[in-house]
Amino acid sequence: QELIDAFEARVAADAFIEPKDWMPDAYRRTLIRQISQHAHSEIVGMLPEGNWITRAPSLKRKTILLAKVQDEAGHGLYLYSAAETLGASREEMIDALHSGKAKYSTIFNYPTLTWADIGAIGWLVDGAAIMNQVPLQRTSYGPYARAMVRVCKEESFHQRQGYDALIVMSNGTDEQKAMVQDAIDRWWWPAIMMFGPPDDNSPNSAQSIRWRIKRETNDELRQKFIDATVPQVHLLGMKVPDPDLKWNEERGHYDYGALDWDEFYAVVRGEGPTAKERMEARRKAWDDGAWVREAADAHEARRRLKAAA
Amino acid sequence: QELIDAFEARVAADAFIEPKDWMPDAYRRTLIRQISQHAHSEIVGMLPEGNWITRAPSLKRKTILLAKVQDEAGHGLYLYSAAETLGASREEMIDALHSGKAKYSTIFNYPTLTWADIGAIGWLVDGAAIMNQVPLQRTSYGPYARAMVRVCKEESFHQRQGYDALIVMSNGTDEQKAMVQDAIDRWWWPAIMMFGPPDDNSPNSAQSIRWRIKRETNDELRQKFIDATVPQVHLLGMKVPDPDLKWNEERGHYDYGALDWDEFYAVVRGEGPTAKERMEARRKAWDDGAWVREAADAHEARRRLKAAA
Amino acid sequence: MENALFSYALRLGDDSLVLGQRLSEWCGHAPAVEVDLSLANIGLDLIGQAQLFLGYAGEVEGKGRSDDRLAFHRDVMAWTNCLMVEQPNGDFARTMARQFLFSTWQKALFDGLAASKDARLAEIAAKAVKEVTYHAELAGDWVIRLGDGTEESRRRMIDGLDWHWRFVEELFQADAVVETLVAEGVAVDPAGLRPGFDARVAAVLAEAGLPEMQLPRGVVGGRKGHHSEHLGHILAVMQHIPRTYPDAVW
Amino acid sequence: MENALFSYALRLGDDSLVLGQRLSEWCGHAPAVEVDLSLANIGLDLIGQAQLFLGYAGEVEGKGRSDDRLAFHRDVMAWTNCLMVEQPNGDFARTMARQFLFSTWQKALFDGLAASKDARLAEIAAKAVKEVTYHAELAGDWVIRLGDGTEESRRRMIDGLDWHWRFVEELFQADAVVETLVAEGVAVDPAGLRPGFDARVAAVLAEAGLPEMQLPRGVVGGRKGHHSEHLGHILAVMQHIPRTYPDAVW
Repeated sequence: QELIDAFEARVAADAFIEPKDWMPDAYRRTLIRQISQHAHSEIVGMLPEGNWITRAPSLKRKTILLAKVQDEAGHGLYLYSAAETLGASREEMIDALHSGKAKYSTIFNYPTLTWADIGAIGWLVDGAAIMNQVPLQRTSYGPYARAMVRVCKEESFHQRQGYDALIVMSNGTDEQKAMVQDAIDRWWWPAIMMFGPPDDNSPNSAQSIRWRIKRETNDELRQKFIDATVPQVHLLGMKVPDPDLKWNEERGHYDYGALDWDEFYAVVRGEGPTAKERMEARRKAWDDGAWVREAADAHEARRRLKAAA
Repeated sequence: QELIDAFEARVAADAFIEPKDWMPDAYRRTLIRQISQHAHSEIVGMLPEGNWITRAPSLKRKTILLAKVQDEAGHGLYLYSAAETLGASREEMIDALHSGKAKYSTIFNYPTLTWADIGAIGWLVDGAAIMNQVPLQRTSYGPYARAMVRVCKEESFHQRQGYDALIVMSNGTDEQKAMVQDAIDRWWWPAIMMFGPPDDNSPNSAQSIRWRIKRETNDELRQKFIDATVPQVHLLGMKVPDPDLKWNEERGHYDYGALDWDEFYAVVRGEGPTAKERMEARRKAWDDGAWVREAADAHEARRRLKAAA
Repeated sequence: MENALFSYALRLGDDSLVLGQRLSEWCGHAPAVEVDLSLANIGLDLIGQAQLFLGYAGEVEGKGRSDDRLAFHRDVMAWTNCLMVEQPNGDFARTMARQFLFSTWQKALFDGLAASKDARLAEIAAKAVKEVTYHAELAGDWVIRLGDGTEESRRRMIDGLDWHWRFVEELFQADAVVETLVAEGVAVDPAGLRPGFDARVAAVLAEAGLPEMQLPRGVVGGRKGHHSEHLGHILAVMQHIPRTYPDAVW
Repeated sequence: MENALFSYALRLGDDSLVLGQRLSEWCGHAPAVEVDLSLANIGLDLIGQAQLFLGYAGEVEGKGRSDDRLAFHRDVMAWTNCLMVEQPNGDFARTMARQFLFSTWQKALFDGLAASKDARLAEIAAKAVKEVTYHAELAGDWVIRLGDGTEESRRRMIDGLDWHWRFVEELFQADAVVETLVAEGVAVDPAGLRPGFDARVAAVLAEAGLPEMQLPRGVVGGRKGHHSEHLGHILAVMQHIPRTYPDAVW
């Protein structure tokens, strides 16, 4: 109990917990779950965007997108490493993803249908991710906090690039404008659901906030995101697909319509439109790559043996 | 010897040999080799054309090409069946193809690069095949001869359709005309090599002619093809890629330049530009399909057992 | 509902064309030459249907768009095929599961459509219903053969049905286009086809010794241009030459 | 030789772009996230080179064609990349065999080109040579790792080298374009690169414990637009959006 008290005191004082420090099991487990889920989201998130690299409409856009997806692979890597400092192995985490035990962000279970979706993902999805993640730069677990600093920096860059792509398109042909509006129509609701269930229905929030694994509630973050994003939609000359959306002078915030949580939970259960595609692609990549990983290990073992001799 | 004499007499009298008739081993072996090679050519020949079905430039052309390739699968099927009447099993023949022991027409080791190639194959390749095959409608082995009747009929149809496609293109845009000329440049020489090595270097010809497995020599057939085809090239407004080609009034035939037999034999050895692609595609289709064939056999066996009970 | 007939004919054409295009990808790569023949045969029938439906759609629209124009010069959001037909071929079991579900539905649809008050639709459907009956039977036979074949083929067939089952719901959805035309006696009420479809599927699965399908949440959207990620790739290939040479005649 | 410089810059750009496009197909599907990173990184370098070479080719040509115009609005026969870069990715061993052979050649080429009398080519090559050196090393390490890994990886690497070896000859071929520019001190004489290439390949294969490569007949034609069947499919995908919306700016 002394250990626990000391731990809670350090966390309450906004000090970092480091890998070698004592920590409660529940804290460790919660962090492994959250960090690995975040890592999986980066890796699975490469797929909807990867779908457009080969069809990017200009060489410049192709390099921007390829660099973005490369960054995401990098984020996945830091995050897996951060989770590894808590004693989780990469293989275990990936098995948990492939068996469906571990989750990843529901948003990646929607398809990318036109080039505008790539802009919309950068702007809305990375945008929502940043809102979620900025507070995590000061989260209590050191390696996670440091990973988030780098992740947030790169994601702000992606967000600007995504929005920039949509600005160009909304100044373009009628077809391009229609693509932008359609992308907003499809990504808006899933993006604002990325903040998770409403506060009155979010079981782990209180403890996570106490442990500084979260720092703001789901609804607070969601409101912040909506307030920041609605003017950007209007700047593009586009509409938010929410008939109930309106500025509330009194609250100083936008009011917004009811979210379709049935949809959200269906996607969490694995019934998103592209859920099967995503899992099949990840499993296939992993299974098809088994011989490569084995070969690299075998070669490395042989090399070490030689070096030792 | 009596059997042999009787056999030779029947063949010399242009009578058909049927599956149950006695025949010399060498005759049987030669026929199996020739018919299975012909069957393999039909099947491998589906690949260069299949390469363009998904990209055919109009719905009408797509259906024509798909129907043509379907016919080729049909030809493959009759021919395998004809070879089976001689005691060869399908599996053996296909294994021989995949191991490189059995050959198929060298022409299918060249790539189809533009839509004009599809026309050129129908016109030149099917055209040359018909020249080779028309005499085989009267070949001495009954099942083979009957298969050839149907094959020839369908191939004349393909030839007309191929030429028709090139007529349309050579009345089209400059780009289309360039495609037609380029296709002729690339397919001309391989097509006229389809008749095989020159007579003075064609080891099996004499016996094959005696047995009515061939009826004309390679060079005779080649000359016939060139004489028929050169005017068609000119009708398209195109050039034959042979600077030595000219009409010989005295012979009543076209004289033509030297054929590059080194190229021919290199392709026979398996060094054609798309040889690896063709063999890999066939092996993969066969290996990937093994579970389907096994399942069909298992189901059939179970069904029979039930029917018998 | 303006242009409901155009939309309806377009859907029918898009369904057939996209599936025909998918089947033609098999060409030369099937498990046996007999199967190559069957797949090409079905593909050919479907593309033939597409020519008629799209040709008719273009006439109804009255803007001079031909079947080829509609096939080769529309981008992904203007396509209205159901999601099932654009699914990748996968292995042979997935291809046959898709064919079985789609052709069983299409047969029921065309049976009804042959009695449409629209003479052209009725005529096209009546011509096609024989083809489609054959497709449904052939695919049903393969479902049985693979379901009742080996362990491996059974596992693969379950996977194939599982992949496609979520797209069944869309086949029976009605929207304003369909409702308008049903009221006019032109279109078939899709809800009415469901019992027959379910019965036929159940019978084939039972004969194949396969488990009943669980109903997951349906995935929909194709009729209004919201497709899976696969259609864009299909169109990239299919449209490349006409888009590259927009002025050429072939 | 009119426009030799245009043709030469175009070839260099086409090589880089087609291989960059191929590598980007791996995105999200590599054997490990570290490998995904490497492949994206190489792909990105190559597409960056392509922008510079194609941009320069367009300037030299003087007809107002931009890098994008050259990338997205040329059909297959106008592409002049070597055949090796358009080969399908296959498994990871084939991808790495291709990368090793190509980057080893490209490094030797760019080393020479950095001293070109054409200032722009020299500048582009000098900038790229660092990237390419890294590609060649990374790929060489994988050839060694897979050649000296397991039985399976060794078999696959031999197959990968075998698939691509027939396209090596083309890399060292000179035609009128190259000869003209070699004489002017602009291009690198490809024949001069061969000994270094052979030595490096032999050293890596030896370290990997792999057999020496047999010399089959070379397959050539890419420089004059006679490609394998693969390039058309690459272009169908890559060009689909710009061809579909020829007037749009992105």
